[in-house]
Amino acid sequence: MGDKFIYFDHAATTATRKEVVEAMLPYFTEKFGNPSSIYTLGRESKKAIEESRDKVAKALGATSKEIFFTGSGTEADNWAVKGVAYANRQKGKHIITTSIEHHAILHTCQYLESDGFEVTYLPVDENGLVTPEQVEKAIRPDTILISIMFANNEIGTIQPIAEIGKIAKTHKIYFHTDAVQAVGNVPINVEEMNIDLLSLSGHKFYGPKGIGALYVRKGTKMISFMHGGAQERGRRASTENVAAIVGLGKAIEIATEKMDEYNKKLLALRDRTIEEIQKKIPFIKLNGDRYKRLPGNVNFSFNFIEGESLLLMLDMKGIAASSGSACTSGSLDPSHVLLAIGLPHEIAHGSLRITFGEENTQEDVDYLLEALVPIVERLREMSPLYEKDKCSCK
Amino acid sequence: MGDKFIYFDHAATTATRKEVVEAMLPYFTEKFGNPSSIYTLGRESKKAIEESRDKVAKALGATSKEIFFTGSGTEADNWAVKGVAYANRQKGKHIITTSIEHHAILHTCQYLESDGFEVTYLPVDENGLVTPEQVEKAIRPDTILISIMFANNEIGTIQPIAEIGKIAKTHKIYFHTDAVQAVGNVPINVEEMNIDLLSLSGHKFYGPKGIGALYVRKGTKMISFMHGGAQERGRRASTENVAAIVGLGKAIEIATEKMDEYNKKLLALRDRTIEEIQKKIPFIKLNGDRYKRLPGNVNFSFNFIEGESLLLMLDMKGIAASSGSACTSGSLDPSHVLLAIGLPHEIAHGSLRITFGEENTQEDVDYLLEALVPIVERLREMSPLYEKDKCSCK
Amino acid sequence: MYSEKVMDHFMNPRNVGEIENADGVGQVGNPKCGDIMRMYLKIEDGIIKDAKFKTFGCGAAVATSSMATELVVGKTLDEALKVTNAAVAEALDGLPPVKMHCSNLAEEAIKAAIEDYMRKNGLLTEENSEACSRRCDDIHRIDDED
Amino acid sequence: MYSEKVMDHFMNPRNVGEIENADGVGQVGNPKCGDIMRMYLKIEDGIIKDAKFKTFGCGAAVATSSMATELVVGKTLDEALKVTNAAVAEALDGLPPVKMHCSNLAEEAIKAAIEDYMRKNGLLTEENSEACSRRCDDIHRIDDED
Ligand SMILES: Cc1ncc(COP(=O)(O)O)c(C=O)c1O
Ligand SMILES: Cc1ncc(COP(=O)(O)O)c(C=O)c1O
Repeated sequence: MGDKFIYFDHAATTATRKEVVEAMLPYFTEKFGNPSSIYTLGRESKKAIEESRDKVAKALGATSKEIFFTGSGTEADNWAVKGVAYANRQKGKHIITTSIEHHAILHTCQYLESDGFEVTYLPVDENGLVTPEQVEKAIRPDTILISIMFANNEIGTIQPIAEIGKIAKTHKIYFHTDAVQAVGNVPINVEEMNIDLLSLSGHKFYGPKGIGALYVRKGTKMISFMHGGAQERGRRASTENVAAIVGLGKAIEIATEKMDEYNKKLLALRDRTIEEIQKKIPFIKLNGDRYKRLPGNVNFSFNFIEGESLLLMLDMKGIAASSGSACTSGSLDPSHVLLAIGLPHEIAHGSLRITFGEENTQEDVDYLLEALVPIVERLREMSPLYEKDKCSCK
Repeated sequence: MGDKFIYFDHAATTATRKEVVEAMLPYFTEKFGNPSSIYTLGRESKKAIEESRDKVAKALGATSKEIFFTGSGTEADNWAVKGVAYANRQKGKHIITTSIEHHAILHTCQYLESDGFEVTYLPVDENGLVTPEQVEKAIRPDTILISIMFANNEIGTIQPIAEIGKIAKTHKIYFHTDAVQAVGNVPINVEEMNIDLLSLSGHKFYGPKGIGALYVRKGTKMISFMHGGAQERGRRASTENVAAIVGLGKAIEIATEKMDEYNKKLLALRDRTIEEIQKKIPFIKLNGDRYKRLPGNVNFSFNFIEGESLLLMLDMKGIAASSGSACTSGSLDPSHVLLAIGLPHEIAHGSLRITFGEENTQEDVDYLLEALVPIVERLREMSPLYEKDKCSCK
Repeated sequence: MYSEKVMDHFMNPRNVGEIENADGVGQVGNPKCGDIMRMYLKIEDGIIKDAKFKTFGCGAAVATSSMATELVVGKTLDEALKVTNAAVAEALDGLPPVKMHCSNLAEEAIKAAIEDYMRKNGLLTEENSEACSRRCDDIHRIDDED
Repeated sequence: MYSEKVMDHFMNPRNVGEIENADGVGQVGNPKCGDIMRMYLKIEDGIIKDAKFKTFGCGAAVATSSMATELVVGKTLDEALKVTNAAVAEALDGLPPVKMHCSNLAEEAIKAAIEDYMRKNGLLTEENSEACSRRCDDIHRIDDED
């Protein structure tokens, strides 16, 4: 207990950087003008938005006119998939995605299925990878969209996006990637990778919550998702969230600048944590690809124990982490991602996700390991599935 | 020029209150947890959201479970209309609204028309009013939704919402009201007024931009608009914008407390401005109902001149106001609201909207009048439509 | 989300473990669903003298197991069979709505252990042990409207 | 959104007013569209000696009118007819994309005034005055892709 607090859940959300909050502050109380207003105060807001748009464009290798701000990563995902689907309905009704997408994509696709579209959910291998060949094989004459996430939010696996982009381009099919977990963490270039649409969310890279963006390649045929005013060049209605847009711009700028340094640090934390857990705790499984994974992601399943209990005990030690356990999600099943990589239900219930951020240190890892080993042991002692002495574990 | 700055565009947006920003600040950097996380930091965010939900519910006379946070007023409008329309498609395909709704409703309805729905756009009288009788007459056996704005954003006209609510209830048709301009400005009670769905937006009552809410009466059949995670009890996906939600709660709480005092003040400013302009400037028309209007709204058309020019000249005097001129909207036509109340195009182009807020004073009105009279005169002198001497004005 | 009492029973569970040669053992739940409770009872003269448990599950599952063992010790079998899920939840100062199923499990674990005892002692003729083998959804059903 | 030069020509427009007994008067635009420019020219020996305007319209409409009058004074009719909308916009250090149509209006106003002069003086045979009476949409067309 005590005052110790270590945050290991950067994939869930990050604190907004001090510099980002400072950049945002004037836009609440002084420079609060509506960017659509033509007087000076409004024009200042407009200018701030356009500067932020430039920063986002630069970070992705896009042009500013291809960046549209949204209210979140989820909105960007909904817009991308529904927007392309409904605008290209005459051409076809088939969409290709994977079985390990975030719910913002999966549930959107399921909704589209209920409205007459057909969706192929590509299975993944035991590390959570799809292959470009799988994607190519799934293409039909009526395929209008391929949506494959850049990096998985639970197991951190990074997909072969550039190769998939090439295939999509060859077949002239729109290619969207949910890069919410990737932006700010790994280098991305929409040109080189042949990405047509890309979703991102501010709060995953030390920006504010409630702001995201969708990159849309010039010429992409899509309909609006949010109907209303003529903001975002008529494509996405609603008074612009100026402060948050400014914050997003600042955050992506800093993330891009620091990326190399940041990744080196995260990789060191990640790799040591993986190795030490593998050394110290038996009956475990690393989830996700050992190397093609986000630099800050560690995800293990611990047999015989349940994730929520593990999280609560870690929380009592001041450690914030996450799990694919059903108990933490309000749903009945454990994480669809863990099931998709082939874990049995009972193993999937016992997963732990540690995601590092820039303020974490090797001392934090020491503390984690010190806490984790006895907690796992204790929960196993309490578990009817773990009958060490009797060797009757099923 | 100089340093003078007077803001008269509170219907466009308001500055975020200092107390609101202060309430938000901890949720950026310290209490930044994802409300879905089960550790202490996450639970604190969750609690903050629920407290804010209680405040919004209280302000509307609703229960907390009927309040859903959205990314904006526009999103609330899109969700309400599309959500009810698609969920009740089997029952009917007819929607009733007015011709003076905000674009967030109008363009959403037009989208639905392109997808097989039928929409009746009720005309309004010269003051922008619809009558309950009009609404009742428009009802068909297949009508599934009535969406009528509480108060108009341009001309400030307040509709007979309680009477329309009664009719909707009698006919068992869902009744939505876009109350983005009304919440925080006029008393609202969803029970007494028989409102089933109500949209609001934080930045119209000194809360932050990029946050809104939709009130949905318990039992209302509607589909999700944002698909994804299980946030907002599975109805509206996306990581909650905790800071903005806290800000919205604080802002609505203060607005409710201060409403009487605030309205008294705004009414005095409004009525004097209307009377003085009518006294001092010829060839003008007050737009909107003289009495059934928002306490802070003044809207005049000045013959022979164009709105953008007027705004620019006012801006040079440090006065921020707005117009229904096409030139300020990026569209070709002047405000659809001004056309709907019967103004000819050329008169609609020359409108000026002044919307007061709590920091405005009678001295501000003095300054406005002093600036406005010569500016109107000067622009008329420049206008080929105003041929005073020759008496040949068409 | 959890009351202090739940957290206390989770962090310091009473009666964790096994009873060697227990008079009744009941197991309910399913690893697929993410929770299993196994309860051991020591019964003398129709009175529960001791109770222990092993649980795989969330914080609420552990806490309700712990509370259930506390509630049954000293009770007659008839009294113990009347311990409801609501009673377990109440003794813990309440549970979050989505976790109420855990208190169902605790009630069922008590029943299963007593049934086991009765069966072993020929006190149960027909097999009406309906506690086990439900589907996850039956236990975990979440009310959409809250 | 507007350059300093635009704002200067808007706030301090040159040559506002009318010319009594002007040699050429041209009016383009339409009050429905929200902008009308009327241009008055004084022409001697084929050279524009003076120009004045009256404009109903936005900031850009006023500024382009003002700039257009400045650009044509001292020019021959042929030279004046070659003043393009791009030239007017450039002289103002550019216009926002949605306001480019205002510079079209200015170009057309010059042409209309010169045509009026030519017509009055029998220099124009066929009526090829295509400047006026366009529909709003033709003038105001906004490129969706920017
Ligand atoms: C991969 C992925 N996609 C989409 C989202 C949704 O983003 P947001 O919560 O900002 O709407 C998230 C995170 O929550 C994510 O990790
Ligand atoms: C009546 C009305 N409805 C909807 C909106 C849209 O709200 P927002 O810009 O917050 O999306 C506005 C204001 O812009 C409004 O005045």
